[in-house]
Amino acid sequence: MKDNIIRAYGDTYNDGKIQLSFTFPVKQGLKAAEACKRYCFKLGLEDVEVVHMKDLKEGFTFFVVYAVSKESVNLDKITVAKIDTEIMDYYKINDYIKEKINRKINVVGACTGTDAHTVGLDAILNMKGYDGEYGLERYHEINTVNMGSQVANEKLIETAVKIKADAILVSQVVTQKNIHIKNLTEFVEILEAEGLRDQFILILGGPRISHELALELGFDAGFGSGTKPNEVASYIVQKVYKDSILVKGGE
Amino acid sequence: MKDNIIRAYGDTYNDGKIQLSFTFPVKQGLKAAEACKRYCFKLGLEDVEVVHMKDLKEGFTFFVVYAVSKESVNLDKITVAKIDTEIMDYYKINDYIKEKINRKINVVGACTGTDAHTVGLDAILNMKGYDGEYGLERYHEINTVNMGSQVANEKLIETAVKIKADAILVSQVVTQKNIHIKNLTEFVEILEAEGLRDQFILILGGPRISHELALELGFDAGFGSGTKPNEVASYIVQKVYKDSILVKGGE
Amino acid sequence: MNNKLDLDQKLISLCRNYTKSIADKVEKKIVNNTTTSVERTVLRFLGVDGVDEHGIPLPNVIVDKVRNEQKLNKGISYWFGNGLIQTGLPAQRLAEEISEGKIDLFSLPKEKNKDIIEFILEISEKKSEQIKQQVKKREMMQSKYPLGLKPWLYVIVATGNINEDVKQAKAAAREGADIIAVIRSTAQSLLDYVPYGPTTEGFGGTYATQANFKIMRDALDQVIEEEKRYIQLVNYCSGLAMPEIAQMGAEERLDMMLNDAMYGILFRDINMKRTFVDQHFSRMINAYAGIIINTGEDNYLTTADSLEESHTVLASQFINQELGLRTGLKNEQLGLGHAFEINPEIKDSFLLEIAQAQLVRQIFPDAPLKYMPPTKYMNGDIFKGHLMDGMFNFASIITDQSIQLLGMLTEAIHTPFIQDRALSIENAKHVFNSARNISSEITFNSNGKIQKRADQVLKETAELLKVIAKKGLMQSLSEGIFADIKRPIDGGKGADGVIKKDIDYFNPFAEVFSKELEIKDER
Amino acid sequence: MNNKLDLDQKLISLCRNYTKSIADKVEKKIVNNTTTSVERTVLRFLGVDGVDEHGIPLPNVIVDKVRNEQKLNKGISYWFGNGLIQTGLPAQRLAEEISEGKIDLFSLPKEKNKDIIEFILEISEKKSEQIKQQVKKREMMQSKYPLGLKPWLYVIVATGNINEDVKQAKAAAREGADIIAVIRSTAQSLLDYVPYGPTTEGFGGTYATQANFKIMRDALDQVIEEEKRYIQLVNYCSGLAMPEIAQMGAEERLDMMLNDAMYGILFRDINMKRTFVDQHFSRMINAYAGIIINTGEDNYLTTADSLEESHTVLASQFINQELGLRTGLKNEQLGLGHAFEINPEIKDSFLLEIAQAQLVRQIFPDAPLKYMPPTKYMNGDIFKGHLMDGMFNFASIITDQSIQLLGMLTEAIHTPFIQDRALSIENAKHVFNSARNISSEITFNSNGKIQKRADQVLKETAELLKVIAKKGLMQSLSEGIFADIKRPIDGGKGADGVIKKDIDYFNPFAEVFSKELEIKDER
Ligand code: B12
Ligand code: B12
Ligand SMILES: Cc1ncc(COP(=O)(O)O)c(C=O)c1O
Ligand SMILES: Cc1ncc(COP(=O)(O)O)c(C=O)c1O
Repeated sequence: MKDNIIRAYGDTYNDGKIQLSFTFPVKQGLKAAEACKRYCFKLGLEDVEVVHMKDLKEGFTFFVVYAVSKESVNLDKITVAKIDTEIMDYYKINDYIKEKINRKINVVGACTGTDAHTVGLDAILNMKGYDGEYGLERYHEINTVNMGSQVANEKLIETAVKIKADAILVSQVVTQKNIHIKNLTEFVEILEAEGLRDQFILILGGPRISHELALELGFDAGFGSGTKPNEVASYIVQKVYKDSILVKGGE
Repeated sequence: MKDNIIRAYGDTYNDGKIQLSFTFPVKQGLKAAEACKRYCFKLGLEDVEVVHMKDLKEGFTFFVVYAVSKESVNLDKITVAKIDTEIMDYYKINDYIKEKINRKINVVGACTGTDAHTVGLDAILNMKGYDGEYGLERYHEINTVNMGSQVANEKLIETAVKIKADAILVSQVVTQKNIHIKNLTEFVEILEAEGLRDQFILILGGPRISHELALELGFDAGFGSGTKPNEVASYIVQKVYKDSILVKGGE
Repeated sequence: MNNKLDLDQKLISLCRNYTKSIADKVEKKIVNNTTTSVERTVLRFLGVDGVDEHGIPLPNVIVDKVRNEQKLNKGISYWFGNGLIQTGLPAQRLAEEISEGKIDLFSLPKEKNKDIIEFILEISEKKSEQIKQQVKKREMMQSKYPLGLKPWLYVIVATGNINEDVKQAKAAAREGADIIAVIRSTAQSLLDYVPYGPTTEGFGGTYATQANFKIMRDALDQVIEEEKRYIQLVNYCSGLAMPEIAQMGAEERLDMMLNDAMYGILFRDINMKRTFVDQHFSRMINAYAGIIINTGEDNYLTTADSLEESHTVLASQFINQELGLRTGLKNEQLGLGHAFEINPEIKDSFLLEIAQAQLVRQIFPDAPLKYMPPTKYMNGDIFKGHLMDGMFNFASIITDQSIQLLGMLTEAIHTPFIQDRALSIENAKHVFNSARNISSEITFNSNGKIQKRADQVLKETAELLKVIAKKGLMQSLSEGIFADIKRPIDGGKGADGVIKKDIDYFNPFAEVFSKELEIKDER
Repeated sequence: MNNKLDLDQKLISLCRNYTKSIADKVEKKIVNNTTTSVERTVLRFLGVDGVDEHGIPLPNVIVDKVRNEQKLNKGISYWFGNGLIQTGLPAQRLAEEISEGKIDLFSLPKEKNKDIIEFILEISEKKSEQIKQQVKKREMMQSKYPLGLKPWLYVIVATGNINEDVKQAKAAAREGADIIAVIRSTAQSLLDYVPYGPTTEGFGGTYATQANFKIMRDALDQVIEEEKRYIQLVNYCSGLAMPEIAQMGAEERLDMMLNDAMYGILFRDINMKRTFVDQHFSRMINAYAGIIINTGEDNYLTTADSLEESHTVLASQFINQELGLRTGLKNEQLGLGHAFEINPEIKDSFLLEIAQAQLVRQIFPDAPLKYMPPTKYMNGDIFKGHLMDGMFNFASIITDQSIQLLGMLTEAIHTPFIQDRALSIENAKHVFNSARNISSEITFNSNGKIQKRADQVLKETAELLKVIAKKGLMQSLSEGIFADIKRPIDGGKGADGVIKKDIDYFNPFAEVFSKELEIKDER
């Protein structure tokens, strides 16, 4: 195989070894084990070893499987959307705003819908910040409004309009049953219906969020686990600047 | 879906949730994550969540994934080969031999090839036994020869002939690179080449052995993890008896 | 139980003195108030249930009618009691007629106050008798099918569908769980009512309804018979309907309730007075029904820095204890909460965790402490997560904890799958079994890190309680004393449900419970 | 290091006395013997390497030629030394000519014994100097790139392919491993030679060859420079080629060697005398090369019942220590082995494990104890396995172990995948970091289960050593005193490689090493 076409690796190049675990609604026993094997075959796996089978009672059985998959991916064919603005630090960002934008930036953030997980949003917005980086509130060139948890989409938009926000920051942590997708889609739809979409930079964050997903949902950027406040601020200010040039250019 | 057609189960019937983990020979990063996702798509998975990505250094990345598979198995179509002789206890087995076979049973066991894992074989053969059940040596109606570890196939067969063994018990624990398959196939081939196959009951055991695999390899029965000595003895004596009837019937 | 730490007993007494003065002040502020939810609870106890044609629970319909007329200050039992006397209808029927507009409580003739009280007290005593029967039934079952060894294995089910929950709960109980908690659907705490009937949809949890309580209780009772081990059932007695849920739990023989004096204020932005009044009555009910409460101090650590906030946990436990004891709860019912939440990257973090756990253990020797697992520092690395949960279990067995909420290896990913729960139970069983007696085997060296850390936390706690005692709890909460969260004294949800009591206000159940629980008169 | 157990010091002295007498008797039996492998080692030290056209290593070819003529009892250095003198060829060239039949050692003219000795001693001293250079290099590197904190993280690589091993070893070292052991291919210990050159095929491990040693050493040296942390390299100095592997390790700067006085006898059915002679010389080499040996007592527990056999582990450690010290090894080089192998289903098994680990720790305070992970009771439940490994790590940090062979969650399934190792390292790092100082925090209660268990094991050990001292070690082994395994005194593999020494037998390296290591004359 070519170096760019890769398979899973256990201890020998391209051996294709993977581990799986799952539960079946079937009583533990030989038949369960066989069902587990056949299921793995359907996933295209070979050399299926059911190394562990545990009776979970009430007609459920848990399996641990090691197996070989002959599937591969071609690394050359993979392109990923990524945020390519330069990451600056607190001081540089403030300077950037002063020098290039020459007015304060306004942002508003919220955990929307029924989501009450504020820790992640606070990590980005609060003074204290996260992982050694100050939050947006601390930036003297940024006006930050943190609306906290369980904010209705309408309310957030209302506030954004009121404070003339450059960027709206939405945090979504609860993703069970894709509740976030529903809520976020609604958010963008309202903005579009009201003709407001283009007035704001839309930023999405949360542990299950990727930039790609954010784009799909109609946001401008997405930030996942471990995001630091300055990464977000860097993106915002550069985007504000770029957009302002475009507008001028267009005038 | 019908009750007999089942999928994996996380917390909702037939939700198809499974867990995977594996390593790719690729440097950690967004591209690695995307490669991981695409690989999972190739396995037919949906809703792929790369929940963990760890840089293993030297150009390797480890992933933990939760995903949904729409595959299912039809329980009604599954039949499994199983050992269906009745499982008796130590006393019943001795009585059975005395009453029905009316002579002592001879068995010989070994860890063959390069395998030196005697604990499993000893669990079946030694006095002491396993998990509260006496080993075959303890049965006064059974003559047991335990040849121990790393016994060559030829040597084992030689001994079996010498002691007029009813059953040959082979233990194989090391299965890396399918070394056991090679060794066991060779064993049966020698027996067949020498026209001895039908003289013995061939029994295979080890943690990665299933009855099915044993049959495939040309053995009469296979015993996996957690086997107790009396299960093996039960099988042997009933098989000896059944075979003796067959022979008589044929005469 | 070993006293592994050599604690400054005088400092502990001092803490208790501060706490008493804190509790005195809180009581003074709440004693003259009732709430819509307290009154709804009275109605429920009197036998009102069900919903109207818009799906609104009848207790809400009726209490709202009275409130809208500004007449709730006499207590709902005055109006409804009079209604019962005048119409002779059974409670449920009366409620329906009121809701349908066929009867107007205010236009009925009025019995004498004294007579209404007498009439309603009689019904209340009968009802209380029924609750006592549930307590007896629990005692009987537990003597026949004994509880597991402590620390009890506590797991959650959270599928959103009560029927799926039942499957998972039964499987968990058979695997060895001692306690099943049905997690509530996201944001139920903000509902100013209790949903009605069995429910099969919810996010991150299943609605707490009386029907769901009953379904799960019945399912577990069946497992108890089969496994010959009592399985305790838990739900959430907090939020805007706190006392109503206590009533449901008392009637359906729940065994534990999450029930905290301040959780709603801090984490759900519920109005302070509303919360303090509600928690008081709800705790009387829990006390009477023999229910163990679980307080929510663990939440402080998931939200703020757990090393810096350790002393706030202890301070809050002192307050929860004192407020709890004043509602008739015994120490044996006070499942004070704390959590194993230190950043695992910190060197010797395990020692610091042990210091805290042992400190709490020794200060509240009779309390069935509830120990919460690592959650905040769990990530998608399920293997490391499982190990952290094991260390947590180990900390628990070393320090003699009582209620062990099992950590899940998938904490950072989803509410538990069936196998996650089974693996967690296996984890706890393994650790507890293989180190069952370790607590009586070891002593902590005086002058070691553990001892010093415990001393430090205790000292900081005393200082904090002193400040709170001076400012008052409400003022302190408004300044963000717990979990970095500030709540304005008059802000928050449900403020409009707080009602000043009239001079002849009457709550028959508070009366009955107080008497039997020997709570001294509040005024 | 705390003395957490209050041990009977007199009993410990008594054990040491018994052990001395045991070792005396063993020495008496071996001192007059050499073995084919010892002689091959001498040849290798003298510079003979490579294989003949059938792939047979030249040291074997030559030693076998001499043995077949019954002339090995003078020592190979006599014949080969004479050959070098007579032909003036370099050693390797001479060996090749002999192997090709071009030179016949026996038909060459003979130098005087004394002159051969002198000649060969000179070469040997030069060689020894080279080994000392390796020791110096190790010291230098370790002072520049310090060793990690103890317990050191020890992981294995076992792909069978040295190139794949290198990748995995480097990744592991970067993840935090302190020690890399390259596991040998199944059954290499039964090869009466060392394979030659780099190898890419093996079962369950990779062949130990000098080329493979070098490849791995170079790879790790590179990582050391980059990670600025010394990484120790380990291989197996046991089996029929034990002393040759010691020589290879000394030359290639390995840091540790699995090297046990009795392992080969018990677990590979190698002849007793052969083993005792081989271990003695191999240990002198290890001692001289500054290599830490790892003994194999852990194997007793995987084979027999670990609770019943605890005292045999300790007895064997006493014996390994005494025999080791007599070969010039210092206590700091004695990585005595033990293992965390109790059935986890046993109540308080963790306490019993701690008792044993702490007992060993206190009895051998200077030894870099090697602690082996749970293996026997690991099964396909990788999640529970990971937890058990965590408990093992915890036991280690509580009892100040030195060399921590990391357990793998897939122990029951396959030799480690790259991620298994990374997860294990993460496991150990987490446990060690979060409880780094726990050992100095706690004391074990006198009269507790832990203290009592330790006392009991020590007592049983003394009794056992007494019996062995009386019967002699060989007799005892033949009766199955360790791990339930019986080995006939004259049976076993490699017996034909034991050769009675002539009166003027000479081994130049034994001479040089003895002198420098200050080992008292053996006869
Ligand atoms: C703490 C916590 C809580 C606290 C929240 C306190 C608070 N004030 O936030 C409490 C106890 C209240 C809570 C409650 C619930 N929780 Co909760 N909770 C957690 C927990 C343990 C940690 C979350 C956290 O704080 N992480 C730390 C922060 C710093 O990380 P982060 O959120 O990922 O944020 C970073 C990035 O994502 C990003 N980011 C995040 N937001 C934003 C926004 C922007 C604009 C940007 C740019 C970046 C950004 O930057 C941050 C810094 O790097 C997680 C489990 C876990 N370990 O993840 C469960 C978890 C998130 N909770 C869960 C659930 C189900 C609930 C409940 C619904 C349970 C219930 N039925 O009661 C409730 C309801 C809450 C609600 N209505 O939303 C589930 C969610 C499952 C899912 N995938 O949907 C989890 C995963 C636990 C589980 N396994 O069940 N929870
Ligand atoms: C103990 C042990 C050893 C001991 C063996 C001591 C001895 N005298 O047996 C020692 C330390 C010597 C050893 C050495 C090696 N081992 Co080892 N060892 C193990 C270990 C930890 C336990 C095996 C065991 O005893 N299980 C307990 C018994 C009771 O269970 P059992 O064997 O499954 O037997 C039961 C059933 O299977 C059945 N059964 C078994 N045999 C038979 C036969 C018959 C006829 C019947 C009816 C039933 C039956 O009944 C038994 C009772 O229920 C396993 C890991 C693990 N936890 O499984 C690794 C393991 C088996 N070893 C392994 C390896 C690689 C090796 C080595 C090759 C490593 C090396 N390179 O040096 C060496 C070489 C040994 C050799 N030449 O074979 C690998 C095998 C990988 C693979 N799948 O191929 C394992 C899985 C560890 C690992 N992850 O790397 N090992
Ligand atoms: C006391 C208490 N009540 C309630 C809850 C959570 O319930 P909800 O999300 O419905 O407010 C918690 C959570 O930890 C708690 O500790
Ligand atoms: C001292 C010693 N040598 C050697 C080995 C294993 O090597 P082999 O399988 O090659 O005999 C072990 C295994 O644990 C050991 O402890």
